[in-house]
Amino acid sequence: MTRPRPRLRASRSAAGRGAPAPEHAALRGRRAGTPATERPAPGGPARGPGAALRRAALAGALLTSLPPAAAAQELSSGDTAWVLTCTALVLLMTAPGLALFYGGLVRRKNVLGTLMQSFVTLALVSVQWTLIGYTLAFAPGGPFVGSLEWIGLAGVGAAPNADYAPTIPHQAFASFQAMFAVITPALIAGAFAERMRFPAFLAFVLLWSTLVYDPLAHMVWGLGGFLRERGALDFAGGTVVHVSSGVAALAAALVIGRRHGYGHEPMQPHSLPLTVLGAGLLWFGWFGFNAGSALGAGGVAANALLTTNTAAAAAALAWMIAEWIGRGRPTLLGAASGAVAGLVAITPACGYVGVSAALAIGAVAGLLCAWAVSAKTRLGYDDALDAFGIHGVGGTWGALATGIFASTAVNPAGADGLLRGGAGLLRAQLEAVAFTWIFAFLLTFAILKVLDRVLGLRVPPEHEQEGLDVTQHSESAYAP
Amino acid sequence: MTRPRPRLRASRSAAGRGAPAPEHAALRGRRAGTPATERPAPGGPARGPGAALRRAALAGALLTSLPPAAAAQELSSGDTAWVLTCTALVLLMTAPGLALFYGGLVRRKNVLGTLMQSFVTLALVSVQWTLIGYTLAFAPGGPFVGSLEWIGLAGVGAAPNADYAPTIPHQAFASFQAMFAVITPALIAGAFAERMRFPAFLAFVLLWSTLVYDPLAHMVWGLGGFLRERGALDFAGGTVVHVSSGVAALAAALVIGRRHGYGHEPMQPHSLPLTVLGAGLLWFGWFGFNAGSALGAGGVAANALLTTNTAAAAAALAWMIAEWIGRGRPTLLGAASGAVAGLVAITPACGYVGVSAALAIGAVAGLLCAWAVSAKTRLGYDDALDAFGIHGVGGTWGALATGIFASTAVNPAGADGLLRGGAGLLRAQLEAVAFTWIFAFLLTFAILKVLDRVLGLRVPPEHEQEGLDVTQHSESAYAP
Amino acid sequence: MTRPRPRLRASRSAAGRGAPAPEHAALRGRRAGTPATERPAPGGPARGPGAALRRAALAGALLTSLPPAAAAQELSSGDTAWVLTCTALVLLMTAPGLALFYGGLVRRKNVLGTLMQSFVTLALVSVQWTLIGYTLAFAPGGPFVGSLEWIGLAGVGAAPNADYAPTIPHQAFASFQAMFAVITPALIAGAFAERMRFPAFLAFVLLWSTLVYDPLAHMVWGLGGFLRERGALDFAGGTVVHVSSGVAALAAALVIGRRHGYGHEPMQPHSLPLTVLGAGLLWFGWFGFNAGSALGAGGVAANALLTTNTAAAAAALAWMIAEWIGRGRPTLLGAASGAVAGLVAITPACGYVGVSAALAIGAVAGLLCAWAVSAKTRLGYDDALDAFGIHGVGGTWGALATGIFASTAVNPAGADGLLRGGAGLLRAQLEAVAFTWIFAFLLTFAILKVLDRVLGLRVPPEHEQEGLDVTQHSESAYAP
Amino acid sequence: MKLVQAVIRPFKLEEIKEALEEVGIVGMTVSEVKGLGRQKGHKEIYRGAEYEVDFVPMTKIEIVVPDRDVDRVLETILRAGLTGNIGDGKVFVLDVEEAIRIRTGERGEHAV
Amino acid sequence: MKLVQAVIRPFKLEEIKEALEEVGIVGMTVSEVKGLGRQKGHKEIYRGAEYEVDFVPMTKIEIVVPDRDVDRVLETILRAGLTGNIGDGKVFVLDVEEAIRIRTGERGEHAV
Amino acid sequence: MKLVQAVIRPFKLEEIKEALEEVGIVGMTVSEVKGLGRQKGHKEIYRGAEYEVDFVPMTKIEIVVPDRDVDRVLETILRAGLTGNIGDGKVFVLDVEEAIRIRTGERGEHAV
Ligand SMILES: Nc1ncnc2c1ncn2[C@@H]1O[C@H](COP(=O)(O)OP(=O)(O)O)[C@@H](O)[C@H]1O
Ligand SMILES: Nc1ncnc2c1ncn2[C@@H]1O[C@H](COP(=O)(O)OP(=O)(O)O)[C@@H](O)[C@H]1O
Ligand SMILES: Nc1ncnc2c1ncn2[C@@H]1O[C@H](COP(=O)(O)OP(=O)(O)O)[C@@H](O)[C@H]1O
Repeated sequence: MTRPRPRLRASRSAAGRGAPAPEHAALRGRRAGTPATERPAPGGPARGPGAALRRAALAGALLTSLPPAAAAQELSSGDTAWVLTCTALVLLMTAPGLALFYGGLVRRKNVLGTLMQSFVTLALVSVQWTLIGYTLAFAPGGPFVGSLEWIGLAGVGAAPNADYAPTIPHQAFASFQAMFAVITPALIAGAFAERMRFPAFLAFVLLWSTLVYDPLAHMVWGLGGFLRERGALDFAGGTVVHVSSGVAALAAALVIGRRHGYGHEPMQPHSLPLTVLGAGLLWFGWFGFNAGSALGAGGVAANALLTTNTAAAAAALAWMIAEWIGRGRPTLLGAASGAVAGLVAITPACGYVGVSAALAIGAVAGLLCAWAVSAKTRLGYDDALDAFGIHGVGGTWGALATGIFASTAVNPAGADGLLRGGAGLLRAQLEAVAFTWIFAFLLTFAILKVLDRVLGLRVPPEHEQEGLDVTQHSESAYAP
Repeated sequence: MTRPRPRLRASRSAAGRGAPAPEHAALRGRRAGTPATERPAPGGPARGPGAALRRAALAGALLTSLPPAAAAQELSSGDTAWVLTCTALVLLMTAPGLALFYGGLVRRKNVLGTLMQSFVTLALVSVQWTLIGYTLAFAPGGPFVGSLEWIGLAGVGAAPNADYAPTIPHQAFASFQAMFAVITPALIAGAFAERMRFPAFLAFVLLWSTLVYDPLAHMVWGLGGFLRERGALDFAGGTVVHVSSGVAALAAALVIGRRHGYGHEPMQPHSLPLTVLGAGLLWFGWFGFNAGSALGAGGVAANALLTTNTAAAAAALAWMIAEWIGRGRPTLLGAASGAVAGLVAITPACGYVGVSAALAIGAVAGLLCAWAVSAKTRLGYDDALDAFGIHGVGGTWGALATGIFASTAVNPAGADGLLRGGAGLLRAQLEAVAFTWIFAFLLTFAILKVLDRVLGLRVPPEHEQEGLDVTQHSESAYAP
Repeated sequence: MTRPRPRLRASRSAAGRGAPAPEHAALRGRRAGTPATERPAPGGPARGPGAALRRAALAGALLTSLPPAAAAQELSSGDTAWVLTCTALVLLMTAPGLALFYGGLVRRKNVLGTLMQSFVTLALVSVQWTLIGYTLAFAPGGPFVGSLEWIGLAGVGAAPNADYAPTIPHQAFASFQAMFAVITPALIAGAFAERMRFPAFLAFVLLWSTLVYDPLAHMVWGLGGFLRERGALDFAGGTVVHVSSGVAALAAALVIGRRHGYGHEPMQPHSLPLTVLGAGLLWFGWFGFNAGSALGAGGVAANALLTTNTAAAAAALAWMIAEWIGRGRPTLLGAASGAVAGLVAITPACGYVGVSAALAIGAVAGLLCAWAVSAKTRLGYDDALDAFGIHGVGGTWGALATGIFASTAVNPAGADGLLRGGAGLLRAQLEAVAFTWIFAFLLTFAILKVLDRVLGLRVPPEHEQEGLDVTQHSESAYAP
Repeated sequence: MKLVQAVIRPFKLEEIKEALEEVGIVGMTVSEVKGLGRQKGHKEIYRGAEYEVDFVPMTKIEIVVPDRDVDRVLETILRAGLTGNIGDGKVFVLDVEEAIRIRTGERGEHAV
Repeated sequence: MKLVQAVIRPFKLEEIKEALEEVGIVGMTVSEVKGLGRQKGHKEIYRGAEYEVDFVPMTKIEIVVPDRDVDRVLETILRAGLTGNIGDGKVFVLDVEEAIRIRTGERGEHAV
Repeated sequence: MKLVQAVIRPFKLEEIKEALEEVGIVGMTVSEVKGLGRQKGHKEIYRGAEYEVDFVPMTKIEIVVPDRDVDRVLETILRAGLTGNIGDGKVFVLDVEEAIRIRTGERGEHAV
């Protein structure tokens, strides 16, 4: 890191650590010379271009006058414990969480192909991230992409990076973020499940991570990223992770086409217990995803965890009830899908809204995604496992809902949404969502079209008939 | 929170943080004006009516003379990291842990119905808890139930609640407790597995949580709760969670009646791997349940984790050996059931007893529950998945064992049990258990009888024959 | 603990907490009177006999002049939260992680027998550890085994043990280590899967833990252990856990002989989804295993987590690609096995090497183990689930790789490997590995030969045909 | 000899097995099948997509018996397999030309 | 009556079922089987050990019909089950001496 | 043509398959079944409740062959399927009136 710009962890100190006594906040306020409204980490960009830099400079100037020992003391073992724990939790979301959630939904002949997509994405993106992904996403750079300063994680060590997470080792931050980079392309796989060639899948993940995810993460979270500067809020990745993967899934479903027999042959989930197990692990891991995005163990994390759980619960009930009314039966797959939809929707909001907003966000997410998933059949594209219907729709709703429900009473480092008179935030959210839709859709479309030419996206029909497990991997999921 | 009554976290400071140097303890002793024998959180009620209030008042009085900054510093990121982690762990216990533990034990046609019972309880009680449950259980109130002060989690924010957990955000405490409220009714479902109508199940969970769990949690753990005042110890929910759910399960088994074909048709577990997976997740999550109940990451938590693991292990071996001797074969289901029995039994004791007591408590739990579960067949009721045999019997034994083995040498905030000359504690434990038995049995019985009238508890015989998955949820667990 | 020898947590302060300002480090240097190059915990033995004691004495002398309150403040809730979390994570590795990883690989008739081996090892060794294992491994003692000072965990309480982990309760350290003792014999079971008598298995685990694991842990990690004094590095158990269990597995495969029908009858994995679930849980838990071995939540832990994830990912890709090239197909089982191989190999190195070394260590581990596992078929022994091929080979490579890649730039408490001019370390690693090979092989061989005489190791052929589930445990894994 | 092949409700297997044992018939071979007939199947719903599952899980029993035992077997199955509701199943009788016990090589009626 | 026993490709089941319904044949009993024949199986690899899996997953349909319906059934199966590639399967016809409906005790053609 | 239907021990399948291939018989259809006979089942215990599981897992082979091949098939199965212990299984022979290959419509012996 060439330009050390230490920044006080003001927001988490004030909002994150519970409400300190006034004197205490004042003390810190004085030390920092800036109101305690700044969130130093992903999800809390400064509102208005240049604000972050100005404040950072201020804080830096003041801090240098403090004895170094005091600065070093900011590294917190509690925060570090929490972020390392959350890193593990988000790892679990991809494999085995998402792997099983998706793996249970496919037919018996495609189980391993589906599990493999999650598993190999974990391996591939973990390596890509250390080599090139992290620097593209988070190294200081331009408005669209990071520089190569941290290539191969050069300079990313035990010392905290004050710009992103001043109380934990920089490596902890990079590891935590790695898991986000991992799960995002893995989510897309739901769209082209049961029919994609494995070599094309590998190439897609590599290209998509590098050309779509890393730049987008930079724009929203990275130093100097342009969406970060425009004031949109994204606490834990509603836009970067869910809107982007959901919209990419839509593009992918359109490019790759429907499964052979879609609409005629039965395509029931081969093992709902696996899917429910996956959903449970996702819910569990999402506590790390969302509450871990506070990058410390304080009040903001606790709020995020509480709203996350509440929204998931409300959405599970909403989807279940919608199906009960609309189809005559409450299904377990509906409840589990609803929970995931609620988790998606609360992701950008969880650190900025209270528990009643979480109920509303979750309930609407459940209804909206249940409807979107049903609508698919009429629209005719085959988003096999509803990656768009849940992550695209739920993520978009969540991003907009953040613009409606966010409240500085919950998190002073956030902003006030529509319900508290802040129309500006909703506009910023709309802009960010629209940009992400266009960006993700076009690039995904282009990448897939090129890959289709170069490698071929789809397995031949006989192989689709026989299944990916045997034809792509020479394995069977189950044997006597 | 209207009446702030900050209370020093004396017990955790002294016992929980490792043995401090004498001067250190003395210092704290002086600050608090009260001996370091108090545990501020669930599981550590004051012994003798009024003691808690007296001491709280004292502590409050003294604390107000300290500078507020000092009080605010009590919020610990390490404790918060631990409790948030444990919240996730206890979430995992219900879904997918308990869901799979139960789901593996039923027949193939009832898998989803069984998984759904755990999953929907998670969703339903999570919502109920934020709206009404938490305030009924924990808001300052009368001896039997909390007030509505914290309805909708009003006033439950980032600032810690000094009465319950002075070093973590109040929201973290509320979230952690939510997971206890979730798992308790889910446990009962084992009794009426494979035959309950889903609408009746939903209504039962809602009523039982509101009328049984919330008040009971208040009586044992809440400010002013009457059992809390009588000196019974319940570190992590032996009475509130396990005795109450176990006894409710007995009532439920009696009201709903035996499964069709019980005793004639084979009713083997359809997938023991799922059950063992569930048992493993329960064991894992129980570290959060028990050691998390220390509400901080210190010596008490470490002791609770160690005794929890030890008791689970001893009970697994004991059940396995009992079956080996009695039936001629050591079974995996026996070992797994034994582990759960041991986990149940150590729950109220884990923070008050040492490791040799844990061995004894676990071993006896394994033997006792193995016997109880076999006895069921002779007594003729059909507690399908042995919710009473394990949670009722194991929980009762654990509560009494706490009265036998508790030791102030382990935790000065606890009390001395029979083996250390304290017959009073055992009497208090007996009282608490007896009260819980009667309270839970009668209310559960009444709720179910009413629901049977109003909604109908049981699916018609054809549906029972066909299975809950298809008839209640229009889904099949497994497909080609 | 009779001889309190408090020791400053210098290494973690310097390396583990991020790079403090120079003044800060100097301050600490002065306080301790010793350069900040010492790692107080497993994985960081002093280099050169007597060094540890000398330094400990020095530190102790200096510390006693500090006020006791300062010493007590060393107990860190963040570190404790992390180690307790990691204890839970490592528990999960054995059951259900390893249980399912192995359970999915066997035939349908041996599922429960295989799950039982992991599950009962967890129960048995947990009890053995509290009674005798911990004291044999960690109590102050001779060069080969600990004394009986801590028998029954006497004296192991909430106060930290400054020799091993000065910032967490001694019980937390003992619990964390218990999980290592548990998983090691469970790993061996892969070698004799599908054919061992259950009574012989129980006896084997008890004897092996007591005669092989506990002494070896003492030699490498225990106070006064002779390998600890010779300067070998083993951050998280590459030698103690993986080399020892892998080599024991080889001995076991040779003694017990091949499965009936090996090479003729098909022996495909009966459920790769279970295996992949197990692999995912192992990866997740390994973060606790490796990063938890820092015994605190700081920079060393973050580095360990990052290298762990990177090596696992690289190895998964390497094995997959090796198979793709060599056999024409990339398999999911290959990717999952590769991940485990990478996790094994990085275990001794994770806290001492950087991320590019992790890539190399992982990639080589994937290739090497893929080759070892294939070679087995030609060599003719039946290491049924490749416990030697993965843990023995991967562990040996990891231990040597530590001697090649270790760098004091990453962790000043480590040493410099071959690439940084330190041939001495590689020699020490070679010695440690060679000793472990011989020690583990001979003792395992002897134990098994004796048990074969006394109890009979192998089930009769009819039982092997019928399967362990029914014949050893009177249960079936799956039913309608 | 005849092959009596019955398609029955799965939960009746135990009852029929016991009833047959009582009349001295022990050997049989059983498999899980799916049946289509007058009995209605059920609807399944997965994320809003509805499936008509027409097939009903049934159990197939195959018993080879000497001609003289056929009636006894038929009667027993008809009795023990009855619920009276649609979907109780069918019994078919086929001729068997030869039967051999692998273990002994015995042929004909001695083999079953 | 005859027993028409067809071994078909699993994914053809739905099509054949519907085609049979169209010609008025509703009852059948279906089971999952593995087939060996000219159709090649596939290779499986587990940790470097290669297995030739010769068996192909197939579906067996059993239909008992009055003699006069046999041709209709055969034709329908031959038509709806055809892909033209090796491995489409076989149809066998066996004689059935008796058929009984368990529910009613009806015998013969009325039973099916 | 005849249908040779053998119920064998599951682990003998591979051996029998190879033995049949050696005598030139390739086609067959295989399914997993449960058998009841003289071979004793086993006890299972779940939380103290004991179940007698009488059924033994077996494998059913169905081979349709021209009449002249029947003896060869029977001999081979009897040889390769033998362990000599109770429970080796049975072979039944039934008459097949017609056989058709779906792919080509070929009938009779050409079809198998
Ligand atoms: N023509 C047939 N050929 C073979 N099996 C049949 C036939 N008709 C019915 N079955 C089997 O018998 C079962 C019961 O038949 P169904 O018509 O539902 O009721 P019922 O036995 O009361 O007439 C079906 O599920 C199917 O397995
Ligand atoms: N002689 C036989 N007896 C019984 N079933 C057979 C026989 N030959 C083939 N089959 C079944 O028919 C299926 C298809 O046969 P196969 O030779 O592969 O292709 P085709 O039907 O095109 O000739 C096989 O998978 C097997 O189930
Ligand atoms: N009468 C029968 N009809 C059909 N199948 C039978 C009959 N008797 C036995 N079987 C099948 O043959 C298998 C072996 O029979 P069993 O009596 O156990 O041994 P053995 O073959 O040595 O006489 C049984 O498991 C069953 O599947």
